[in-house]
Amino acid sequence: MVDLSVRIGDLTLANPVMSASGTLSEGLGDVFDLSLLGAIVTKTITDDLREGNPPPRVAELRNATLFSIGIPSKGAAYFRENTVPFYQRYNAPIVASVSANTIEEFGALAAKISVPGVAAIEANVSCPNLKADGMAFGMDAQATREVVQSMTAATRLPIWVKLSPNVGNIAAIARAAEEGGASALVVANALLAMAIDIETRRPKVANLMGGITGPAVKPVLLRMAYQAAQAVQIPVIGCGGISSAEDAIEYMLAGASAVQVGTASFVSPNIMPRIIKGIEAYCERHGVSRIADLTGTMRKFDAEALAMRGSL
Amino acid sequence: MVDLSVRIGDLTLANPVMSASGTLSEGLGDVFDLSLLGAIVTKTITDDLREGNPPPRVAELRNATLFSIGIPSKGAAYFRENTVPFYQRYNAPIVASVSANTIEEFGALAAKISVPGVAAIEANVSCPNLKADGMAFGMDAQATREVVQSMTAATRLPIWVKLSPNVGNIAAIARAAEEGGASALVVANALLAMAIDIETRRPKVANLMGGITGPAVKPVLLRMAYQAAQAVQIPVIGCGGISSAEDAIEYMLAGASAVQVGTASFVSPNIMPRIIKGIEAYCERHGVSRIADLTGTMRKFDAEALAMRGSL
Amino acid sequence: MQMMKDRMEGVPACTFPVVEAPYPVISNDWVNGEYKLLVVEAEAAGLAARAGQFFHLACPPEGENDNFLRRPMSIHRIDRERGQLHFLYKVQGNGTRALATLQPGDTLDALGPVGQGFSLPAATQHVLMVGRGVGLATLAPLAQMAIAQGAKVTAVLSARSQALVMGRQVLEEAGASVHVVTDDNSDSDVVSLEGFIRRLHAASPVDFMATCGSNRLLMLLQKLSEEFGAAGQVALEQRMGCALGMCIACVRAFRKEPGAEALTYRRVCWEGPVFDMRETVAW
Amino acid sequence: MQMMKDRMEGVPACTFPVVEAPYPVISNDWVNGEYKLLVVEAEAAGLAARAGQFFHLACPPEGENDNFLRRPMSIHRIDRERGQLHFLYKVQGNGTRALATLQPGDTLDALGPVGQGFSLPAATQHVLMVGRGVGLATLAPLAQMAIAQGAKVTAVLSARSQALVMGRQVLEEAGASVHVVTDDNSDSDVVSLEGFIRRLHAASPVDFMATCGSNRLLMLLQKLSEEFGAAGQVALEQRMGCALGMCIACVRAFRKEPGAEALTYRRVCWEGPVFDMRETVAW
Ligand SMILES: Cc1cc2nc3c(=O)[nH]c(=O)nc-3n(C[C@H](O)[C@H](O)[C@H](O)COP(=O)(O)OP(=O)(O)OC[C@H]3O[C@@H](n4cnc5c(N)ncnc54)[C@H](O)[C@@H]3O)c2cc1C
Ligand SMILES: Cc1cc2nc3c(=O)[nH]c(=O)nc-3n(C[C@H](O)[C@H](O)[C@H](O)COP(=O)(O)OP(=O)(O)OC[C@H]3O[C@@H](n4cnc5c(N)ncnc54)[C@H](O)[C@@H]3O)c2cc1C
Ligand SMILES: Cc1cc2nc3c(=O)[nH]c(=O)nc-3n(C[C@H](O)[C@H](O)[C@H](O)COP(=O)(O)O)c2cc1C
Ligand SMILES: Cc1cc2nc3c(=O)[nH]c(=O)nc-3n(C[C@H](O)[C@H](O)[C@H](O)COP(=O)(O)O)c2cc1C
Ligand code: FES
Ligand code: FES
Repeated sequence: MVDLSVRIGDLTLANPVMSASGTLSEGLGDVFDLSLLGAIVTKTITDDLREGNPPPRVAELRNATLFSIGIPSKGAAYFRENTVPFYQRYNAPIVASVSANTIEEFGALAAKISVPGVAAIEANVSCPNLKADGMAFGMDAQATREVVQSMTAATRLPIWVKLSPNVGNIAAIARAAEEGGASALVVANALLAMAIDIETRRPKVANLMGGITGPAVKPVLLRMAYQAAQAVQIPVIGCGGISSAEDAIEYMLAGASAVQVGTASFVSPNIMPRIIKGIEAYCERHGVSRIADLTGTMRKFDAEALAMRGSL
Repeated sequence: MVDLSVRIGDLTLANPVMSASGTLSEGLGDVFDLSLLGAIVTKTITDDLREGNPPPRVAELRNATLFSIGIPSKGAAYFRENTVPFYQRYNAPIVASVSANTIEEFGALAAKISVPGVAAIEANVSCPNLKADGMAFGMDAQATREVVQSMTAATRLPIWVKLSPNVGNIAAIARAAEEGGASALVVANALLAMAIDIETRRPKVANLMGGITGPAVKPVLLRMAYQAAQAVQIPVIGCGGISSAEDAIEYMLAGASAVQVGTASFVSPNIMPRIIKGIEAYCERHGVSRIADLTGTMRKFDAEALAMRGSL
Repeated sequence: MQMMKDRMEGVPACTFPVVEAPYPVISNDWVNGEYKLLVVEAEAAGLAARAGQFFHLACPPEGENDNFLRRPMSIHRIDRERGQLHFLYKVQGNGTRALATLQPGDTLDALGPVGQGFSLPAATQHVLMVGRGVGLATLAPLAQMAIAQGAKVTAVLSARSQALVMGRQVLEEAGASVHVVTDDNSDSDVVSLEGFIRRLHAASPVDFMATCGSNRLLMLLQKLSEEFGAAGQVALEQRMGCALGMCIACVRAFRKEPGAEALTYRRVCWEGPVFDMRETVAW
Repeated sequence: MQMMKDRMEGVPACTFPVVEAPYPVISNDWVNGEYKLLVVEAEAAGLAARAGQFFHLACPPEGENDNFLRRPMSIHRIDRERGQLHFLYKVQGNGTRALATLQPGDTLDALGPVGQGFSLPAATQHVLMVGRGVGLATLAPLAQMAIAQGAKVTAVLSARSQALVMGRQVLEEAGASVHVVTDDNSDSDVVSLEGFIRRLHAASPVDFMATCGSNRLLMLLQKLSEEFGAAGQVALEQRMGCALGMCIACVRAFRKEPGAEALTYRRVCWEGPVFDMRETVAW
């Protein structure tokens, strides 16, 4: 028997696998019992009502997708009255993802959705679609720190910060979020990307740029999760391209305490329960009794021993 | 007949396809006539002698590779006496890629290799393997500007700057390089990435991190090439994941004046001549008489017309 | 029937209406130069599909194309007797080209049934369905349903040429009266069609209209349904990520209320693919 | 021979020694539970390969594995008479598993020949080659070459068990005298082998040694070749990107000069895969 539970700050999750924001909705409950999940992370909301980007919003890439959704939102009231009660029927903590236009609004929205049933709030400071050229709070350490401070001042719920990968120095932003009072980091949101149909000469998504998600970019996001985990004491939740138990384990070895799965659920809606089973099987095979013990156990090559060796 | 020539500053290339630094050596001349290329970009050298990173230096990823070579170098004298004469047998301009430890050394090395036969110098300010955590000159606008200034002061050859993609705001770095006096930008070097073998729990390359190259990350690099081209007046040379004529054309539509091909030459050493033929065929099919006319001709969706439409 | 019963007994209590499962391929043949008919063996969950719903099909990887995303495909026929589902699809891009390689004995990885199907008011007397091209694939199960509900069905099939008319047999077997119009025959234009529908309505009043696959036809039926006071529904398409309402990629603009000026995005996969004509914006 | 001639006439003037080409597969059969022998039809450029050179083989994509990079594979036999190349390979990972699916009639996408092969001093009298496991694949063409040069060849084949001994026939056909040692037979350990080689050398002095595939054997031959004053070469392996010297990925550490303490990285694909034993660092 493997102990699958993991701790994210004060929160204990039954297992380390949860949805990535924006990739789960009621519909997934038609496919499997969402109580199986470590947590349910909901689609980012803003308090203002938004329609999101014009279609086409999705293009298929090789081993990846390009999504440009924007943040369609029905506001905080709808979230409190409909979204939370819906997911409360499941036996998994609800993590509410939020975004806002200003630092103050981040705090105000956090307060508004701190209702029973919500276990933690995830700050989406990194959505690449919201601002021109992909600029976002998450690209600036100071802004990130202030967002978290504004939120922790407004609610007693734990604040997770989902970092933007479109930065030069992810460690600096990770530390800023930790200093701001974050309980955990999600590393990371989607890399900003684009694709052009060379026959029509038009961008493949109407909004020109979007986030590239799926397995293709996993090695880049994994590197960032590692760098963030090295930089902070708080737990890191890996996210980006995870589509198998092997991928999830790779993130945990690199330092992640848990993982979020996004696009893979579109390709195979049952993937999250399968990943949970697969991690358990790996632990059994490797004699690991607590899944939490995997975190950060990558074994680096010994640089000196290697220095002039040529072994395969 | 399509006019394949393109201008990069004062330099006219017979066609827009050249090698990416570090992905061509004498060996490719055993496979096809290198005179077919728009330019020959040589492997980055430093003036100090270096052995490079310990092996394993390469891992296979899905649709991509993870390389962690470092910059093995035999110095400027070897380059002048051996590398330049070797490639001078071909009828293609030689572009010498250089890297250095300090801004001053960039200038000094540029001077040392400004010998007959070298048509331009490419500053590799972005190699992700050289510094801890991937920090490099190219992650800082000011340092980039100074590197270029130091080089333009030391030589009359045109200076190309190969940007690092591991930055938050590529446009700012692009502008800094232009202000410093660069004749062209190469966008971009390889994204920093990592991969772990979950059975051995060891990193897949000895140096832990490396550059992810190949088709998987093309949409990210394409976005950066577009952003850089929007930000500057000087030509942008697209680089990253190009493995077909279609890919090359996509970069040109996004604003690139020419392209560099790297990993694809490992998979298929004849790929560059094939890409040249393929671009020519596309131009013929689309009635484009000068290949240079493709640059920047992507047609954006009209945001307003789109705003509330749902057309496929 | 016995076979059917056994099959249903083997299925676990169907608490989850949407299933991701391998469906054995029975046949996958060309019906004309552009379309193939894919017939698969289905379990209870798949056979519970309703007219207008669809499946999200995984297309096998082929060479450089990994066909990463699934492809939405309407159910062309739900054959509960034989325990089969039919898909009628146009071979056009990487995904459908790969689908076309499936052979008897292979399995189709399908997710479904998903989406909101047609809903026919109980008292409906006469259903008119007008479909063009691939739109026909989607409408056939509605005929089956309408006739089972006691309504009369007239199906107008529009195509470029007689050779490209499909689904006639399925419709006639279901009991619909079928009227074929073609470009070749110059009776598929809007004016001719409008004349035909007006005459039909005069003879036997139409109280429900359905269409799929043509903007031109949608606009015609929007006008006529309003004039006749008939209900009307349309099945729409959009590029999809998940087909489960999760990614919000498959939106189109709709009127907030039937007839309203104000628009809002709705998900084709979740609020549709079948929508009230009065809230649909022609494109 | 006539066939051969025609084939060579069809080939354009061979100015480029390395060719990326599709090679028709003639056969691809298991030789034991772990190894397969792939025989392909080759043109002049491929047949110009020398002993110790290798090809870089594209492995077909399989399901989730696109086998993005090529795989280096020694030439096991250059059959110029029949216009064929043989590869003897161990089926182990994604790439070789995909190679194993190739069937007669398929084509193998191969790049080569590449690398520096064995170089045998003109006056060589007696070549000793000792190979274990897949190392045997690489050594066979050396026997052919040595015998053509007038030398005598003794080949020691080491394997876990008799059933896993391969290449015996190729070597004997080439004219080598073959000595098999196995773990099962307890005569494959270094001490037994050293005894065997000393006796062999006493009977007929060995002036060239070659090995491949085992560190243990390399160290033994390094010691003995130095003691006997014999030249020695070893074929090495390393993970590769390009196989053309371009990516500098395939390095191993070597002594800067034979016997020197100072080390430097060299490319296995370009400066090798065959290296002087005296500059090789055992691993
Ligand atoms: C609810 C619904 C039901 C459908 N039913 C049928 C049917 O019964 N028969 C039939 O032939 N076709 C049907 N279609 C259209 C079918 O999904 C597309 O023809 C198919 O996705 C094309 O895939 P491709 O890879 O061959 O084409 P490509 O053009 O190569 O596809 C590229 C991408 O665009 C998407 N795409 C392209 N065209 C469409 C489209 N019209 N609708 C949605 N996504 C598209 C693909 O799914 C893929 O992600 C339906 C679409 C929807 C939304
Ligand atoms: C010059 C040379 C000649 C060779 N000749 C033969 C031969 O004749 N017969 C034979 O069976 N094997 C030979 N090998 C080893 C052969 O290349 C590997 O067995 C093969 O690459 C394994 O690929 P895989 O995808 O099955 O294994 P995986 O372990 O899945 O491969 C993963 C990656 O590692 C690389 N890799 C794994 N093992 C090796 C290795 N030993 N050497 C180099 N790269 C490796 C693969 O190429 C691939 O890029 C040779 C290697 C070299 C360098
Ligand atoms: C369709 C779609 C919508 C998304 N919406 C959000 C969102 O609202 N908020 C957010 O923080 N991330 C959003 N993301 C990013 C995902 O949460 C996740 O970070 C990303 O998809 C990378 O993970 P993956 O490769 O597993 O998909 C969205 C991703 C997709 C594909
Ligand atoms: C093996 C290898 C070595 C490289 N060496 C260098 C180098 O020395 N200097 C440099 O600027 N870029 C170097 N690069 C980066 C390439 O020039 C190129 O930017 C990158 O590979 C992306 O292009 P691709 O996807 O076409 O390979 C190297 C890349 C590879 C794969
Ligand atoms: S396809 Fe994902 S919401 Fe419709
Ligand atoms: S494999 Fe590229 S240099 Fe050897």
